[in-house]
Amino acid sequence: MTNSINEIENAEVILVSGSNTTEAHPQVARRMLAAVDRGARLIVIDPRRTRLAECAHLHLPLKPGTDIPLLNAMMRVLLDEGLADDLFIEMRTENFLALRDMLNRLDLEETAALTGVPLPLIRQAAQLYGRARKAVICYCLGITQHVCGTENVQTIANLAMLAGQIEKEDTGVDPLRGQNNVQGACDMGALPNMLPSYQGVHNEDYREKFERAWGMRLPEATGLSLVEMTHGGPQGPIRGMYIMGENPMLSDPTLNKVEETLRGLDFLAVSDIFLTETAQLAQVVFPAACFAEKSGTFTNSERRVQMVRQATQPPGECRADSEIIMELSARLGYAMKYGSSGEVMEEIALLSPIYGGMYHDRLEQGWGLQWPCWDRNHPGTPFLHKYYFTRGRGHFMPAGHTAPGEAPDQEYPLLLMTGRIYHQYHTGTMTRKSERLTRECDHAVLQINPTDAKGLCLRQGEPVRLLSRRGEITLAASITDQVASGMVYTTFHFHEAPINQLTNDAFDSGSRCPEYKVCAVRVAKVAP
Amino acid sequence: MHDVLTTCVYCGCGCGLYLHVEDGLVCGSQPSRHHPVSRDNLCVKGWHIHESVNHPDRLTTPLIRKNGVLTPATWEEALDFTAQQLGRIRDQHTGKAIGVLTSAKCTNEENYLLQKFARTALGTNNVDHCARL
Amino acid sequence: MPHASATTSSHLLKKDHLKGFLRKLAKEYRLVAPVRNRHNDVLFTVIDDLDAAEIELGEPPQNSLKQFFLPQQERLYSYTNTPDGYDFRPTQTTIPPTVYFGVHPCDLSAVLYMDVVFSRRQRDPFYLRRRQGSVLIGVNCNSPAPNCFCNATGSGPFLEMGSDLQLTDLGDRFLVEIGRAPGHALIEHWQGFFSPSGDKDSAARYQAFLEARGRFSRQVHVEQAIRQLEAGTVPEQVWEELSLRCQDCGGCAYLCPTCTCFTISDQQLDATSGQRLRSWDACTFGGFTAMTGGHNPVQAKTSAIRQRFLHKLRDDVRQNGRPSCVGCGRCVSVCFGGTDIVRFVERACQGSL
Amino acid sequence: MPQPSTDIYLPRQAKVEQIEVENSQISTFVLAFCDRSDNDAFRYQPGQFMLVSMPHCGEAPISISSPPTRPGNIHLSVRQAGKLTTAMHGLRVGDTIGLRGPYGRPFPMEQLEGKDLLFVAGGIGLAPLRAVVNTCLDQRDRFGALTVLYGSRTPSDIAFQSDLGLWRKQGMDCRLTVDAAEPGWDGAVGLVTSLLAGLKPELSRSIALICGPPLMFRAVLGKLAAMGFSDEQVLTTMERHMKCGVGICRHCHMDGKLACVDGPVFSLAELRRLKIMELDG
Repeated sequence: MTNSINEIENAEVILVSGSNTTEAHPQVARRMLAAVDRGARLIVIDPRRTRLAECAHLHLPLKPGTDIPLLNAMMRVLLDEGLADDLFIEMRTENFLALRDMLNRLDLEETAALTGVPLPLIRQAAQLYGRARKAVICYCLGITQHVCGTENVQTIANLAMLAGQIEKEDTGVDPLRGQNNVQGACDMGALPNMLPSYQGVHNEDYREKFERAWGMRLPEATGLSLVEMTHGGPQGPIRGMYIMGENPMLSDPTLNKVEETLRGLDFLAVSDIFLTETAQLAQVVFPAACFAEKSGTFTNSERRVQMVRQATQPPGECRADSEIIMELSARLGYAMKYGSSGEVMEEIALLSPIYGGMYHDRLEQGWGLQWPCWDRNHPGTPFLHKYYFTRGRGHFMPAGHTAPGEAPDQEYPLLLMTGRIYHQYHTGTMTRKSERLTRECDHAVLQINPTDAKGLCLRQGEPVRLLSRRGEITLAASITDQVASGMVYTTFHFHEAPINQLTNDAFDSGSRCPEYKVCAVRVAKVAP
Repeated sequence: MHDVLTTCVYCGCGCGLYLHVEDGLVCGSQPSRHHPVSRDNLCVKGWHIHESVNHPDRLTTPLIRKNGVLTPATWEEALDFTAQQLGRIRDQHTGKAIGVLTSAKCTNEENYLLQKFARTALGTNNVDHCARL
Repeated sequence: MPHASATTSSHLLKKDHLKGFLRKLAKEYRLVAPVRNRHNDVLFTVIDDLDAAEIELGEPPQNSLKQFFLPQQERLYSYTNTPDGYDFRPTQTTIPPTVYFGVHPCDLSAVLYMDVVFSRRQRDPFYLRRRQGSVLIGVNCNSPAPNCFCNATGSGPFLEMGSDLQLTDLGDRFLVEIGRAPGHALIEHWQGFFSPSGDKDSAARYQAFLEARGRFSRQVHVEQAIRQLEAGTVPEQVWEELSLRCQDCGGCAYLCPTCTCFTISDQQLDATSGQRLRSWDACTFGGFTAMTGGHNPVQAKTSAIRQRFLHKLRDDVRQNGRPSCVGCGRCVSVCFGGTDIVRFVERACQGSL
Repeated sequence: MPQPSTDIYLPRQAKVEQIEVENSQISTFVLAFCDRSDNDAFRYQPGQFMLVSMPHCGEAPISISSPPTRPGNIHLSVRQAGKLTTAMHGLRVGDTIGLRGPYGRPFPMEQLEGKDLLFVAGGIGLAPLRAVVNTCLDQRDRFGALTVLYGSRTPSDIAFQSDLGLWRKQGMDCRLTVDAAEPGWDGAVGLVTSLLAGLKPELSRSIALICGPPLMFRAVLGKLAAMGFSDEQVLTTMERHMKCGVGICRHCHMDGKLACVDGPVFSLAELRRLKIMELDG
């Protein structure tokens, strides 16, 4: 996020795209609703009529996968109506002409038709956003989990820069992070092409810095991404894996391929707190301490690095992951010795400029620090891109419409979207152990529009088969007009209905993010 | 009976919450009033975070697959066996044949250590986590 | 210094002597008081080190005594199921005699309410074993917090009864009024800390009361909302608005010092044993009323929300003559969507939206 | 009734002495407390319920289907619906379960005295009424005419067949209907309300006792009102999710009333004062 969560409350216009905020980020939704109570305008772009959409002033129910046309249409309206921030564009951006040319070539009516949203509604949204003194855009996986995820994100940035809604407090572009420490894992270099603090592995200077610190030659070539590792098949490039606290057997697309790959490995070790679907395939399983049994830091969506404090002792023989890694590393001839997680953080601060001032003793005070925090005296950074973009001038990256990797056809006439629900978290490893959360929601439902349900003679709650070219699952039908006719929606939390057996593993070439939001499916009655 | 302030693990918001500890067991949670994100409230997952901490299904011993079945083992056995297997693959096929998944649910320090372990001890850049899922 | 006689009903405790008095108490009791911790949050805390604890009597603590008498999760029984039988053993917990110090009037009223709930029809052994042997030392509220509205629920800012000892901050000293017998015994036991109070102190207390009453920043028309609920004239849109905005966190019920709904569930430990747990529940959860097989007599979210306010403001008035809302304001700050009791009362009183 | 134990939540062990399979989903469990003195001291009234504990399944309220006039055993007739009831259906004679109770406000038997009683039930709904019917039969001269109208899904779903047979033998008017006939069925087909059409009750001294699913319940109420029954003349027993059974936990709330202590038996007149799903739809 370029802003802090609390800034959202002060915005005049909030544009939410591809985020079921009330369910996936309740704290962010709370700020949005508070802003609405103070008179802010809320615009929700979502194929589904989510609860937030019901609270919104404008709901733009676009067809899935048409985010770019919709945003382009909004930008065209800004241009046509003189709502572009010329000064900002002049002073702070580059490549504007390319964007303008692309937008001017658009046929607005046609573009609107592509998205399924009435043009007047798009116009209204653009006007609200363009005229606001302070506007924020919040987006989530509804934007990124597409084959054109990177272009989607760039188009959002285009819109924000065009309207000049980015340089100020309470104004900006905020991707909401799904998991508690996605931000931190990325910051720490848990990426095939990046060393900690986004220092590219291919850059010799960066590599050399780490080689000096770590006392060892480091590999130069970009590594394999998660999907490449888990989808290589039994004869794939990966022979052995070490998996810490992840459950690709439920979270990754085209699960059959993941299972085939993991089963085909020579060796798989998993460390986790429960025996997950992935751990069940391992040769070795390590019992790990959970968050309440160890200390360290998490980095939240707003880049706030915060302490995780030990409250109790791990049960049985559980050990913290850091201990397990150090034990293994020593056995493999590379001794790592840290007395505490604070000591690890000292090394992180030394090698990662954006974490340069992060030390546990500082983080213990107050409520953590937001990166970039360059040195011990730096107060942290509540919002990014003040006065200058990270890369200098903001670069407009015009993009056109990219059709999803798979479109509904005669055989698979419905479009499937996947997402989260409020009571469960990710693959349910933890939440499904909770009596209360389980009571409130313990099975996957397939949201389907009444019209489509009628066509199939479905009753509320009836189990149905959901089929795609890649697999088939059975789950209960939930007939609701929250989804439009022609689309269905479900969640990925439940191993009984592993939706990712169906999803497409087409992925965005830039971010390598799989297209979870669109694939073609068919619904059939369970034979009586 | 005491309360420990920590950070919630259930989404990217990063609420500050107190874990309520009684007789060494985490048996409740509550929001921090002054924390800038939680500001005195938690979602339903945060309020029930203690239920997964003490769950009887928690793994409590290392397991090694013996004759096809995951069987309790000692730490020494499990660590030695893992190191030996990873070492063998590294030596036979180079680090390129080893993949490491770190976790968006683990701490920064653990993520840092694991990617360092992958890049040094295992000699591979095949490090990723399910950031985009 | 003339020693106080325990026969008079009010005494003075110099502020300088407070720590000394608490130190004495802490030797014979477990001491629980609102403590401002290093994160600036105020919580009722078991005090192990009195010197290190910053006792905060002004800002209301974010948790209430409910956490101590009805814990969020409590093991009631361990059970075994073997060929010898299906056997339940109550969990043995020794709750040390505890002094709860610095309890605000709202929270004291809440404890009185819980006492009724857990002993009116049936005596709840798990509540009572935690509640028995507790001594409540209240402190009247001189400066209500921004979300407070105990003046509208008849549970503050000053309280005449309910505690064992009731303190009023008079600047350099506390006026100490004896409520019930255990309070009397405390004064008797540690007479040295107390001196007799005079008319001047009573007048100062009254003055403090008047000032406190003038310091409420909210006007919450609880009485009017109760009348509307009783007459069934709350417009349907009010329930609809509240249920759309409710984010289902359960926080209002969990933080509420008088929400005593709970659930009982079994947790299997292995094939032959397990434990029966009791934990907080919230009537706004969809699963609260769902029966096995999926049928739910409370089908709409609007009905669940309505039930919450009916219970607190109508049913408890019918049963106990007063609402179970004590005006502590905790649900106001805990609410994600602004569907708290204050918003409800405002909406209900507007008549329509 | 004084509880032998001061711990109101503590289940007491009871043994399964006999199991009667009523249909594919309903069985009647004949139980006795393991502690003899508990068993001898156990008293209850028709309409009251027990909280049953099954290992790892928690507790569920089950109404007592045997009459207090036949002490020594407790009958619980249970339909397989959720985790706990499914576990019960796996019980064998000699197994132990946990029981606490009896709980709830029973049927007002004194008010029923001298009255013609019309029982209307669907499916498992006959279980609590069975306790009343058998009480009446055991004290036959205290009550007037007894009529049972019972609806089932199909002929093979008709539960309590042995009871129905016995009741007929004792001269009761028992009428059955099914939603869907099967070969060999020559009885009535249709809702249980259709059976009401054939009755000519003496309204001045009749009381109807109804128990069944919400849809049936509403249909029967309409029909009874049309026949001239007043709301005071209609009694029913309500089903709710319950945890404590003693009026504390509030899971069974019914618009200000609690099914566990204010019910489960209510007159229709009492229910009309509440806003509940069974009446409002």
